Amino acid sequence: MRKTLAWIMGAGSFLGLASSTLANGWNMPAGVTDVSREIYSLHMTIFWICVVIGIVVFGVMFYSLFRYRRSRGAKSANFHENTSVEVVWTAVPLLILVGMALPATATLKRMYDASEADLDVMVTGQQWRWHYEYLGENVSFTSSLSTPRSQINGEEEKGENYLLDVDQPLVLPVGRKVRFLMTSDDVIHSWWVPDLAVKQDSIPGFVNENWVRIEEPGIYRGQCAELCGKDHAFMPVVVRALEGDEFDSWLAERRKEAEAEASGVDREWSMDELMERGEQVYGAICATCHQPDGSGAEPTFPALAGNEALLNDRDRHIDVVLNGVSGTPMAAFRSNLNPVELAAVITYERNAWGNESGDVVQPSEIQALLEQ
Amino acid sequence: MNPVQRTVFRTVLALMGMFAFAFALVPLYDAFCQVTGINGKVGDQPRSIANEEVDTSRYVTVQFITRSGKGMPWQLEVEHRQMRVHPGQPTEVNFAFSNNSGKALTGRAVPSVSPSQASLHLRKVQCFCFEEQHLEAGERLEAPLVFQLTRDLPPDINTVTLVYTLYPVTDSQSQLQAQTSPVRGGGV
Amino acid sequence: MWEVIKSVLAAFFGVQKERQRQHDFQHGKPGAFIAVGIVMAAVLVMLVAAVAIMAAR
Amino acid sequence: MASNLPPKPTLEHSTTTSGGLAHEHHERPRGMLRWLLTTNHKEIGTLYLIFSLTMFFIGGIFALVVRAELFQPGLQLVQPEFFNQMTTMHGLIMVFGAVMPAFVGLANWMVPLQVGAPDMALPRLNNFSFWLLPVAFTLLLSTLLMPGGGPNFGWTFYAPLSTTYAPPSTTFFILSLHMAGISSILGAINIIATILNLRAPGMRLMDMPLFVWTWLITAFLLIAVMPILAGVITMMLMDINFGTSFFNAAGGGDPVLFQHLFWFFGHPEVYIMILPAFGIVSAIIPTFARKPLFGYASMVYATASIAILSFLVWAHHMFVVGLPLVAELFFMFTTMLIAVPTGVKVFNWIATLFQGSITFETAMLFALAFVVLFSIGGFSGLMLAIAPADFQYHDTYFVVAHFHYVLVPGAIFAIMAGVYYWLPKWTGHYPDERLGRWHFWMSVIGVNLTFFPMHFSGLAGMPRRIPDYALQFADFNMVSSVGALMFGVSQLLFVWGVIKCVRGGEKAPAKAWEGAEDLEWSVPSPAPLHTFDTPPDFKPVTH
Repeated sequence: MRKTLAWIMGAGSFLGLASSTLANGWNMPAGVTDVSREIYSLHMTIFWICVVIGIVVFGVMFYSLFRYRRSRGAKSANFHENTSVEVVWTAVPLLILVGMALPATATLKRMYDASEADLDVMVTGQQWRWHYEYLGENVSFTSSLSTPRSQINGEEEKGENYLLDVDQPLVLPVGRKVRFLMTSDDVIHSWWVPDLAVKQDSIPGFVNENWVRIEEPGIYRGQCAELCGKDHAFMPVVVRALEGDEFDSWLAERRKEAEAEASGVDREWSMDELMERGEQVYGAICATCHQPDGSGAEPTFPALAGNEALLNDRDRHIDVVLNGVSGTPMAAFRSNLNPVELAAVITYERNAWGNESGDVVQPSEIQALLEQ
Repeated sequence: MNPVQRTVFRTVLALMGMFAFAFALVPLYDAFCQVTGINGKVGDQPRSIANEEVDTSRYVTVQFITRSGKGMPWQLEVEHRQMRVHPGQPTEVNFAFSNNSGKALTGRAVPSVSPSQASLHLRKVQCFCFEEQHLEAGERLEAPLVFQLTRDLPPDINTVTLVYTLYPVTDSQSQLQAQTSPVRGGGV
Repeated sequence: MWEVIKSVLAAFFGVQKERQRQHDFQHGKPGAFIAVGIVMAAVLVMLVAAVAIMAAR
Repeated sequence: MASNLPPKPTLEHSTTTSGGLAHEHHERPRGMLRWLLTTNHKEIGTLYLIFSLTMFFIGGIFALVVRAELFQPGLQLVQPEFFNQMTTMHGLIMVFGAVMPAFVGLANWMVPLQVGAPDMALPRLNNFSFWLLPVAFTLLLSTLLMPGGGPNFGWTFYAPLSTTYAPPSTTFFILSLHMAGISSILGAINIIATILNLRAPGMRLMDMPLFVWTWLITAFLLIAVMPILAGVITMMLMDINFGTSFFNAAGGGDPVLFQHLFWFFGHPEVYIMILPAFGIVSAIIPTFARKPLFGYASMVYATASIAILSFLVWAHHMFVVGLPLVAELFFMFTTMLIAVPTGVKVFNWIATLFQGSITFETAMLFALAFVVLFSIGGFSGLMLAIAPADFQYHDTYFVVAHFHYVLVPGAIFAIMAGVYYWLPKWTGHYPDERLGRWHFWMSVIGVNLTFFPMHFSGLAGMPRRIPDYALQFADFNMVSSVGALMFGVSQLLFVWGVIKCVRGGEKAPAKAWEGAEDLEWSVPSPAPLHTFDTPPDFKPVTH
């Protein structure tokens, strides 16, 4: 008797916990697009169907356990088949499944809609950051985690958006259809923002498509969803959705910045300027693997501090940063960073942490290499 | 053979069959992809132009994206980033490879098409992606792509994106390619 | 033959009368059941694929 | 590989000859050597079970390292590199080292007893397939100490993370997986040969207990898919060491092909880990309900349907890799279809309980918990089958919750139920019921505390395989970690209970459980080393 009660209470408290936490925002977000809301309602429909089936099935089960226990004097019957009952419990689930499949198919077709988009964004996954390129707009940038290391290591209190903050969010317009082209430079990543209901693998050498039409301005956060190595947990996605006109002026601003930066290529940079800029770039891009103090993590990530081979061969250093090293996690940064950033970070690496080569790499030199 | 031996013999036969099947799946998958258009794979052989009337009532946007993979000091440039074509119309677009490094190198442009269903309706008559390229230090090479989107391209597809990613060809790879060709020969 | 198909169908559905099963296992040849089973599995695949293709239109 | 097996059986085994085990009556080696050289199915079964229990604890410790790191946000105990090795090793060890060998161990013990055979059909092969396992897993565990660490790419080892970007130890990982695979294949051949050839005279296939049936189908699944796994890891080996490009886009290969091949193996593998569990539960529920199993034939058919369908659903693991619409629909429909035979099984168990005369021994408690908790895993599986919704569920803790519900209170509870059920036959003593009940309730509470909150953290957006997480997932992770510790510690009660039972306890008669019907209950308890040297007189019970 007590046992059975415990069983029933156990099951009941599950359902109670389930519904109360669902109400408290621990559920899938309904999101801010048509598709995300459809997926949400699909999810809830199936969830409640499962709950109802569960109550009926477990109800019969617990009733039997309670009613037919031997301590209550139950004598066992001897039946072991009943064709009509079996037909019913095969056919009914089949019908329920058809009922689930119909709306699911409709939603899926809407997700695969390939109609013309207003904006194309190329999303490239890299260990362990995202690179965004607004196709045809001459705007592209890399977006990496901006949560400071000290918060991760517990030396500082964790901020509100711990692990979900980036240096440069992807900015998208509201009310326009944005098409994503996803690919990767190294391993498979998966770009995911729950509020947009977009999750798509980015696969090296191949291109995947997805799209979104955001309905409300705001900041939407997500993460890489496919295990991609050491810092899989540390490559968040942040999307900032702006009203159409705000977006247009943002894009124009970025385009102007890109042009300004391009013109900076021609002038002579001082060592201090390059070191300052290089430290920023290094912190945002290189420090996750090669460590903030350049000590690396052997054998995968070689140390840069005191790396004689690198310090003695300036050309090799430039080549590695520009073109990466095939068969290792070292990516090619030629198209992810601009010549100023490339020159600065190489100069920084050759002169920081006791590396006293005294070498200065000018943006114009990198530019020449890129254009050759 | 006693019955136990017979059973064992049959299961071992089935085992070896399944092991071979795993390897057979590799070319089968490629073939299946080309038939069904999964993954945006396009054939690695030139195809002829389908003789069909150009559908002037419809425009499709074709985008070209070029990328360089790891350890690849080359650049691939394209004449137009984007163009509008009619289904059925053969189109030529020029690409240029340039080797920015100080050494000669063999490379390959791996193609991918999005949306993947479009690859069924894409006929490449001439493409640099059919073979490997060898460039001397500082060399520049122009290579055209001639393609046609057939008229049966599904009406809901308005944009087709062709992506080419440059990868270096290592020695062991090119030797192996030579042996195993055409199954996994040069490019997809 | 029809008997075999009927029994295999019942098996796919997961429902079979004890009497019919006894009958099958006394009279049927296992080879025939396996062959029909494989064919039916292939038919099932094609059926689902056809539904999927139609639904995708 | 598969071509250099099997050693020819030296003995004629057939259903008509009896007492053919002459060599067994020679002077037997003693001590360690006895266990090393044994060809007795009961001793090998025991070895398998002890090995699997050991691996269960090693894999469990890895899981506890993972849960300890996830107890609160931030990096406290381990670095991400090591964390990834822990999640990977936990998965590999639990799947290939704990669950599969446990089922093979149970099959070794029980299949000959249930079909009335004197031993397995190929006793020496049996010895070999067991001893491959300790070698394989010692090698696998040793990779943790190698430079660059052990495998860190998840138990699904997706290329190119597991090829181009893998640690140098990956070649050893491949080798050990090959060995574990060969062991499973040999075990499967042996089980098939035993079931098809050594049944007691008069026992037709449709008279076999369901545990034997489910294992027969499982063994065929193993024969079909383990070679595929062997093929995939061989291709990986070639990509890593010989410059091929099966999965390397740079050489014209395709990383997605890896996933297709892996899941073509991987999905049937999931059923390999659950079908024998269905068999165990189908033996225990009728016993303690004192009523024949409802729908014996439909149980067999449902098992066969699940096995066939398992080959048609693999790409539901890949809904977000960019499949075309038709493929998404096809795999969504086939996956949903699997719910039908699975539902039939659950309904049959419940119909068996209906109008029974039920008692709640520990084995029954675990079997009942299996029915309920496995069904919960089934429900979340149904939700995951809905392709559009899977775009949100995929690779989150919702998936982790789902497959742990089918594997922990699913497969592992069924194994424990089987152990409690057959312990009297193995040891001649009843297990301590009081201790068993403590173990059961601690496990049930622990399991649910661990895995139920994962549904919510997953839905709220927590990706799987991360060593650190955003603050909104903190509460649920803390509960999960506490639950995991509780579940882990309560397994010590299990070990204590088993040891206690081996050493003594209430004496069990041949038919230890009132409602038990199958052949194993006709031999004395504990079962002597040699049973059914003369084939038993089998009288079919009407199922």
